[in-house]
Amino acid sequence: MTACLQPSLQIENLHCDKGQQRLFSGVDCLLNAGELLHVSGENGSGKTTLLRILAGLSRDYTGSVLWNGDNIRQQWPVYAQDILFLGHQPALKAQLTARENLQWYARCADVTDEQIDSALQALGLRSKTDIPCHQLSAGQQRRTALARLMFSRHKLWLLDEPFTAIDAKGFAPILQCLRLQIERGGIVVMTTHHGMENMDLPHKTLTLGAAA
Amino acid sequence: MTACLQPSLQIENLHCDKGQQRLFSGVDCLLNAGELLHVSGENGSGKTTLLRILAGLSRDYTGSVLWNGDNIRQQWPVYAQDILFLGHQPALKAQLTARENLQWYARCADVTDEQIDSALQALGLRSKTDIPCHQLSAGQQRRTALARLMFSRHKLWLLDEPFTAIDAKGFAPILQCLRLQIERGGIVVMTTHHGMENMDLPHKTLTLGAAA
Amino acid sequence: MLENKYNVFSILKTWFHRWGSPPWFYQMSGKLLPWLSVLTAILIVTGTVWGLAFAPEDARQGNSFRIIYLHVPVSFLALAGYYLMALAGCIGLIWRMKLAFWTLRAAAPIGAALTFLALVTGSIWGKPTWGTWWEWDARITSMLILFFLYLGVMALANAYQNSDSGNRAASVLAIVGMVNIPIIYKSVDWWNTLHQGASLKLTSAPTIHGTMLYPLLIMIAGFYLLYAVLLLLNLRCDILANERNSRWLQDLLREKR
Amino acid sequence: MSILLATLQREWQLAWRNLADAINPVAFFLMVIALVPLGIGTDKTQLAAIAPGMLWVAALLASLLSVDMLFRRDYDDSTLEQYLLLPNELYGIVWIKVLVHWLFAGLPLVLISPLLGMMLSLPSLAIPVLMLSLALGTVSLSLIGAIGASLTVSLRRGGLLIAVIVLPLYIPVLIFGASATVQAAAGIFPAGQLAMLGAFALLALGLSPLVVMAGLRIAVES
Amino acid sequence: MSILLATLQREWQLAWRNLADAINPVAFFLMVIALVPLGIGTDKTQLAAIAPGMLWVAALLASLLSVDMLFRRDYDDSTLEQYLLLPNELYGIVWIKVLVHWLFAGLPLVLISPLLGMMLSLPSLAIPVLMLSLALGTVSLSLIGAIGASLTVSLRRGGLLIAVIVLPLYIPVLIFGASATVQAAAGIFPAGQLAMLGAFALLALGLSPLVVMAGLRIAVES
Ligand code: HEM
Ligand SMILES: Nc1ncnc2c1ncn2[C@@H]1O[C@H](COP(=O)(O)OP(=O)(O)OP(=O)(O)O)[C@@H](O)[C@H]1O
Ligand SMILES: Nc1ncnc2c1ncn2[C@@H]1O[C@H](COP(=O)(O)OP(=O)(O)OP(=O)(O)O)[C@@H](O)[C@H]1O
Ligand SMILES: [Mg+2]
Ligand SMILES: [Mg+2]
Repeated sequence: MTACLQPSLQIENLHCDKGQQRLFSGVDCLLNAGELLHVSGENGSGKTTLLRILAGLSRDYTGSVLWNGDNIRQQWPVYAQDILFLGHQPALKAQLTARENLQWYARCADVTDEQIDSALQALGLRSKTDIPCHQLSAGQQRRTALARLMFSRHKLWLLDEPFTAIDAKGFAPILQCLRLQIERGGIVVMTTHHGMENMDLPHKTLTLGAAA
Repeated sequence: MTACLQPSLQIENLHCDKGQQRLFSGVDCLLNAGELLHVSGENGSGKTTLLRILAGLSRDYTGSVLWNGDNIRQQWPVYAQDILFLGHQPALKAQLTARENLQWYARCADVTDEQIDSALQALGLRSKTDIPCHQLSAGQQRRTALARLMFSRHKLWLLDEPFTAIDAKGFAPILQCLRLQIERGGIVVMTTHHGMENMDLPHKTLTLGAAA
Repeated sequence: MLENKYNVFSILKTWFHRWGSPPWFYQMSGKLLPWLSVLTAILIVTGTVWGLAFAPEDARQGNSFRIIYLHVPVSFLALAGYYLMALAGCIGLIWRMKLAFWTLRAAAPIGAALTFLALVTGSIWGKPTWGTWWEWDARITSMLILFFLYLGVMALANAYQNSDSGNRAASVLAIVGMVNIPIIYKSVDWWNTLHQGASLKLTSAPTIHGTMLYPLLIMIAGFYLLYAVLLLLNLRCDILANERNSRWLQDLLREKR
Repeated sequence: MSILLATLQREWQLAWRNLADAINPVAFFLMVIALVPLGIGTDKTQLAAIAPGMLWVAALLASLLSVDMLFRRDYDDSTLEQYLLLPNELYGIVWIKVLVHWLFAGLPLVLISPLLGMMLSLPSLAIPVLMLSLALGTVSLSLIGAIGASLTVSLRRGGLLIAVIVLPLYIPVLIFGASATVQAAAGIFPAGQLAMLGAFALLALGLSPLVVMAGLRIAVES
Repeated sequence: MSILLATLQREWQLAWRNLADAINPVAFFLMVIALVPLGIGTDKTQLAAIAPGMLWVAALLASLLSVDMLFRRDYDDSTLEQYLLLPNELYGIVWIKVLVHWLFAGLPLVLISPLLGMMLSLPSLAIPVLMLSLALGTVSLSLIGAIGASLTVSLRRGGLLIAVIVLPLYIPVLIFGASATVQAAAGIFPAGQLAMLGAFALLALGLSPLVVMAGLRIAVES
């Protein structure tokens, strides 16, 4: 297991049952540095489930997920440091302000407060940096959560419907982030119900079969 | 105050502050039977706030909202019976199945179980009627909540981002509902960040100024 | 040498996996059960008849002491049952073995019931001997706490909608409980000796003579078997419930018809 | 009307779905009582002396802690907003919710109390009164607790804030309940106290839903 | 490392933001102690006799109820998932969270205990030992409670399920804590009991975070 600079994520014959029902099976996929995977599929096709599996937050599956050639379970602590996971709901502390919330994530990647503020500003939250998050609107909370992307160093991003509640204007800066990450040689796996066609991002697509 | 068969919703010089910041002011709007109002605006422009005001769930505003010509505050119990409100998150009981959840709303409008099942079926949840809602995916939960529209008799619908987490296929039946409601002579007020242009619905638009 | 060791290990492993596989276990236990239950019946019947009818009356307690033939076996098993349960939890967590988890689930209610029975028989016994239904004696109190531990495991296991998580959570709790039981028992004993004066000691119980002892031993053996039978029955139900639409079970049912 | 039936049915279903919740108050009750001798020793006369008070305090805490969840789920999944949109039925809905809650969290306490009384060597002639007073008392406790629950539901604050709010209101019930049991233990039938407890219960049955309705509206509007 | 610092800072900020939570355990402690005389009468000698036990039971309940919220918010806003994605720091994070929790929910109990001791007319020479034993005891209680919290956080089940799970594990602490106070009241210095309490605390400090980590993973994966 050589720690190669060029990250790669490989999904091999992944299979997952929920309850009695088969969710997906035989999912194969190889992502190399600088690639973005759009996991598409109808409601209930298993996108969230897949992302949680990739993030190591769900273990009831068969098949294997390889990161830089090694199974993520064996190298979990190492792998965990490489991933940024953003779930259906933004992981924010309602009592803390947008800035304070980001500071915690920033410390994990030692980022300066200036960077945080510029990130928030880029997402149009300049006037909202200092009010507690529970007073932010749905979309503003999303934006705050997405601000992490602006200064994240993680090699692998796992984003579950990042654009929910985001208005038309809000797309541009986020797309910009995604492009940067790709150019930087990172990997992105994301789901979204906003058609990828009208946001020009180079991407692979993995379509999960409709749930019965 | 004559109970006219043709409902009408009138917003007069509505004004709302949140904290120090002025959210919107001088909002005027008149909706007659069979009209759909799309409340648009950036994140944080006050759409949710407006809808909650119309639903009588928030009272810190000045100006007045008239239903059939009378202020909604004076005739609250009467008005409440006419409205259906669907907030940012679907009001479902995680422990109960989709059918059981709907049965409660149905009883409120004495609907038969057949209608419930056909409603769920129309939204592609035939196979999911009998598993507890917490096991449904984000989109499936949305759909379950939206199934209420299928048998709702309410004159006024207030829908906050009904299409969140709904996949491309899911739009058609919901749009169908909205059309029916309009033809039926009902009124709809909704917010959404999915552009209205590509869903052909006759609608007025009310744009709230961007939050500073 | 190494070779040999490896063999032993591999044999163990295969044995382990066999027992881990629901189909195999289901069929084996199916074959085993009849014999077990017959043996259990024999032991318990003889023990009971001997103990109640033929064993001599106790000098001090008269006939009331005969409840010991129910009370003591039940009490032993109540405690042993918890350790078995925790052990199953351990195995389940380490090897991710479904069967072990189901064993835990099956053992919990039985153990709780036995503990309750120990408490009931004990207090029934207490009435004639101590003149009260309840006595804050060390062992009795520990028994009560053991009952709480069982309750906790059961409540937690059933609280989760996702049964796998429920199993794991319950296992963790059972293990924590097992680590704590010695501490709890020791501290309760110590506490009780603090309050000596207040409560009678259980050692005022009859010193058991051989003629009384043999039926007791038989009863204890019988109850261990009874426990095994109950556990197997309960476990088989769980297997049926959890594997209801797995292929081997369908096939089995088809054969049966 | 049929809405109330539907609500009753739904609450009933929910209660059974989370049956694990239902046993918890009883278990808690039992455990607190078991803790007392571990804390203060096993002197029978002493235990008997404090038994009524302890039983009542424990029952009070158990009902207090269980009532905390009364509206929490409804608030989280925003069903509460839907309730408020049924202004005419709201009173009935609240009433039904509290009733079902009592059936699953209050009644079991009453039924198990004789056992615990015995464990604290409470004279057995006091048992019937203990049960009766608890039956009347827990109704009031659930209804008063519901007020606290409605006021605190919008703040995610564990079981403690509600405790701080509600406990003072519980005190009259506690005093009359405990003293009723004490008298009964002394062989006197505490008609007066029981009457008071009954009066409290009736009062609470009538009024507390009104306060709860106000509280719920505040919670939603906040 | 700097993550741990950040976590510490954040927990600290949060604790101050919801200061209302922090005072609740104390208020609860105070109220339960205030209820006891109402329940069992005000005979001084009797109160003094049961004071140590009552104080300890009350403190135990207060800490139990406050620990319920330890991970609840983290779970609701899915911060917990983010914690699990820091496997190397997880142990430290848990440790810090419990520590801060103790500072705000455990320590205040210790500091206010003399007052309550006086209210129950506990001989004043027992006060220092009472405080010391509570200080050692509450640490163990918080750490044991954290296990229960982690196992129940994913179920929205009020404060009661965790009580059923955790109370039995609290018993040794209760026994030694109470008896330490009793002995001190009798004028003997309870070296043995205090040593035991210390030992419990150390054991819990080392082991419980490991169990909690397992519990949290189960909660997230469920
Ligand atoms: C609620 C009441 C009681 C409970 C919970 C209880 C519990 C127990 C337990 C747990 C044991 C097994 C001891 C072990 O594991 O080594 C036991 C054994 C025994 N109990 Fe009880 N007991 C109770 C009342 C009584 C009474 C009232 C008597 C008679 C005076 C009694 C006499 C015995 C005897 C003779 C044994 C077997 C001898 C021995 O193991 O030392 N018990 N009891
Ligand atoms: N309690 C409060 N105190 C101060 N400001 C608040 C409070 N609640 C909401 N706000 C502000 O009100 C504004 C409007 O919020 P609202 O949820 O109505 O926006 P929205 O139009 O629904 O946005 P979105 O499209 O993201 O849903 C936001 O900017 C928010 O910061
Ligand atoms: N615990 C469970 N038991 C049974 N089925 C489950 C469970 N959890 C999820 N499911 C099923 O798994 C399927 C996939 O859920 P998932 O959230 O991954 O879908 P999704 O692709 O994210 O859908 P959406 O686009 O709506 O987010 C759903 O059909 C759901 O019913
Ligand atoms: Mg999803
Ligand atoms: Mg909104």
